Amino acid sequence: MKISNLTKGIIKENPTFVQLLGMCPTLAVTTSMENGLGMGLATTAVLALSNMLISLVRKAVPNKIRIPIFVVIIATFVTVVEMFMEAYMGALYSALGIFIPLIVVNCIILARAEAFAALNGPIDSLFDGIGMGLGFTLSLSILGLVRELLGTGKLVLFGTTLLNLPIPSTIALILPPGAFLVLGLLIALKNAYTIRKEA
Amino acid sequence: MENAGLMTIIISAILVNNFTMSRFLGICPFIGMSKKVETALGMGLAVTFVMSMASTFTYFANKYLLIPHNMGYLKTVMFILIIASLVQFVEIVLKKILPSLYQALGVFLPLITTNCAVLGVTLMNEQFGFNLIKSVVHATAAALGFTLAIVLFAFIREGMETNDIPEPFHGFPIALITASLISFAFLGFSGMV
Amino acid sequence: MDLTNLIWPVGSLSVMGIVFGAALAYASQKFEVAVDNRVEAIDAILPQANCGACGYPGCASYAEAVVGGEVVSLCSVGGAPVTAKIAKIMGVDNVDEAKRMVAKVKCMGGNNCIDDAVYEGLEGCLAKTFVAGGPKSCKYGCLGDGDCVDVCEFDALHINELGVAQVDPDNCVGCTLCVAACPKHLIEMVPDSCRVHVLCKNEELGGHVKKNCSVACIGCKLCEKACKFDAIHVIDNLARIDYDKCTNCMACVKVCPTKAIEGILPQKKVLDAVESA
Amino acid sequence: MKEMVKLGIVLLLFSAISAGVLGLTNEVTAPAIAESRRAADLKNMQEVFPEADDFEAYSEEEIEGYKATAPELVELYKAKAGGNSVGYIAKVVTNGFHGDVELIVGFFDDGKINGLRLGQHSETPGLGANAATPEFYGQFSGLTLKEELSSVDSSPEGNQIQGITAATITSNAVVAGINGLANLLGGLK
Repeated sequence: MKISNLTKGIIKENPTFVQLLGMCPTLAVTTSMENGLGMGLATTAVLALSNMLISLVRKAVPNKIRIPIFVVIIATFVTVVEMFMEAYMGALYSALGIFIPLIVVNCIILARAEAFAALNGPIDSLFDGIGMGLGFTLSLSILGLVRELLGTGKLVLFGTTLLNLPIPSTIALILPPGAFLVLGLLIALKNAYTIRKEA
Repeated sequence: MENAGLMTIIISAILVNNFTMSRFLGICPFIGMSKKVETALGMGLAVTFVMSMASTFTYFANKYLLIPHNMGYLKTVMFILIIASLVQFVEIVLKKILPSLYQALGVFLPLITTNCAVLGVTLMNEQFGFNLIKSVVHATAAALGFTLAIVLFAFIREGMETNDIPEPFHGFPIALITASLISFAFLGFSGMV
Repeated sequence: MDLTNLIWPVGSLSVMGIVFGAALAYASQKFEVAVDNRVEAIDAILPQANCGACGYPGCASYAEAVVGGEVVSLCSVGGAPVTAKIAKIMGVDNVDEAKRMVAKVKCMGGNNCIDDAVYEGLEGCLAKTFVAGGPKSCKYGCLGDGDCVDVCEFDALHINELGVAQVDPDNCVGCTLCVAACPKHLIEMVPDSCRVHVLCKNEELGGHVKKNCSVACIGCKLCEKACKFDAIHVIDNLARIDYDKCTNCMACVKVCPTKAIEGILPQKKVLDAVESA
Repeated sequence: MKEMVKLGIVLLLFSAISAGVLGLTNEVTAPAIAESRRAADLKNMQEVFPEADDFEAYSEEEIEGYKATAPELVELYKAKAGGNSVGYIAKVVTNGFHGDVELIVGFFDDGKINGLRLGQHSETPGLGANAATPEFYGQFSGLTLKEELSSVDSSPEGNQIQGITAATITSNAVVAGINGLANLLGGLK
């Protein structure tokens, strides 16, 4: 079990900023840091466990029909998680439940399943899933923070208003087109940082 | 939306609720595949084929399997199984007939399966209660909307190859910023239908 | 918890599963693309440098050629390991070990070679060569503008402190792109195992050459006399080494008055000539 | 031929297992989910009609009858306080951005809306989902079903409400759902 499986997902191969995967939920959901966090955590849980599940069965899957099988496993797993959460974890469901259906169509899960879980052992895949999930949560939270702060001038986390800046609220950033803009600028910032570090 | 005429469905799917620019579905291949116009077009056509076929199959699956035996919870899994098998089929056929396009699409073909747009349109057809014709028309229009957006985007990105962009903005950042400008433009259509 | 409700879901999905599975299998057979999987296998092994060292316009076409009967050991970039793997795929056993070839810049003039003009204009060796053969007094010597360095994708070529291009044999994969890039044709492919090289290409008479460059070969033939293996001969005022006969005995290196012959013992990486010059 | 059978069987097995697991989970969780939804509805109904202490549900046939004029109606209750009926609570399903949106509307005989709550919905978190916040549904208390409700972008007056920014589809869907109840007013017994 290499620790790099866990850490590479967070910065080096961050799914949102580096691999640009999982764009659909990223753009739609990160209207606030809380949502970004919620989406990230829900995805991390599903990603880690589905990665492990897929790597457990990877030997039994013939190559020609690996995609339908992986996708069915992921969809089944997500639906089961949603059902259990709604039935027995009411509070958690009301907070994260609305994100679960969005995860099924999240490209990261299949991308990690195909790129990593299908080739490595269950433990490595679990850590890879967690690493990628945390990287996703981190980038979504940053995106949510920037969009919420600039978009509404306020930063509300779990009901408490942490920040209330007197800056004008540019609603455009709350709109999904704003998400493209903020994400583009953040990646440019990251590139500028890495270029300066290398030069 | 249920009793909307065919024309309204088409206009809304292509312009007003454009799948990529307003509903924000199918962004992963949208950004990944838009470096060259012909790969973008190839991607658009592949998605159009998959979406229209998928809508037909999922319509029948929903009408004769899910509703009569109230298996609503099975909807996502069944739809995704249909779509995945369809994409796998397209992959095999494409490899034989258009190897060049297959090379270009490459890694993005499996991504169409989890593509939010394809599953999104099938779930939407079911949610709006469209009959068969409306479902297929809606799916094809949505796919054409996707193709319109991705080809438009590819044109602009190809155009941008020549002008000098500051170093950190190369590649994805400038693509994302352009995408946000296009999607702001699409917001203009929002009141139409 | 009544299990009869399960019959329909399990039944319908199972039917779908078998239908799709069979359909996909049938489709993959019917649309079987008649590609010889050996080509794909070989292409996967080749280093994808597409450098053309094997004489084919790219790895994919070389892979096809190999399946078509071409010699398995042409990929100098991949070298021995790749050749062995290809041989295994093709079932060929008598593999003639491809001698690993590396590039060598046959000049160490640079600062030792005085300029006979001040050059102002387009940068780059090629541009300078068009202007009366470049600002250097020796018209054969390296101009040090790095046309070859730009071409090298493997970070094996750099301009050293003397202002002359120098090859790092560890990084060099023998893709021969630099050979074509050098307008003065100073770069030759030499076997990596050979350690002795005449670092000069000047074919003018010794007396004239001496005025321009202190480390050039003046064609004095001392090396030819010293060499016991008949591996070095002075032709057109320039000593040339026959790499098949040369045994790296370093005899010529010691006798050469202008230190134009370079002899790097494997453990001593630093260029002797550079030290002595 | 052999490969066709092999692939078919493998895909069959995986699909069957997943269907089985799903079916089982559904059987196990269905009652619990229904129960938790029932509790949520009850809480919403209580919030929508604080004065009432008892809710008498209308029978299926009666609801079927009312559906002729209000197609989006799902459930209807008579709100009672101390035995005599005080008003009505209707559960309506309308088409939002991502899917169905359940609305629980409490209103008096004269059509005045006492309160609104959102039940099950799958709107985008942060956009459409903001309809489930007091700032949004609070606006409906006091408006009337007699006049047509409408959602505006700014400075609402009379029977208008302030729509959620960047979620016009959801705001209009909620308003349409409630307007659907208007033609129920006359016929309620």
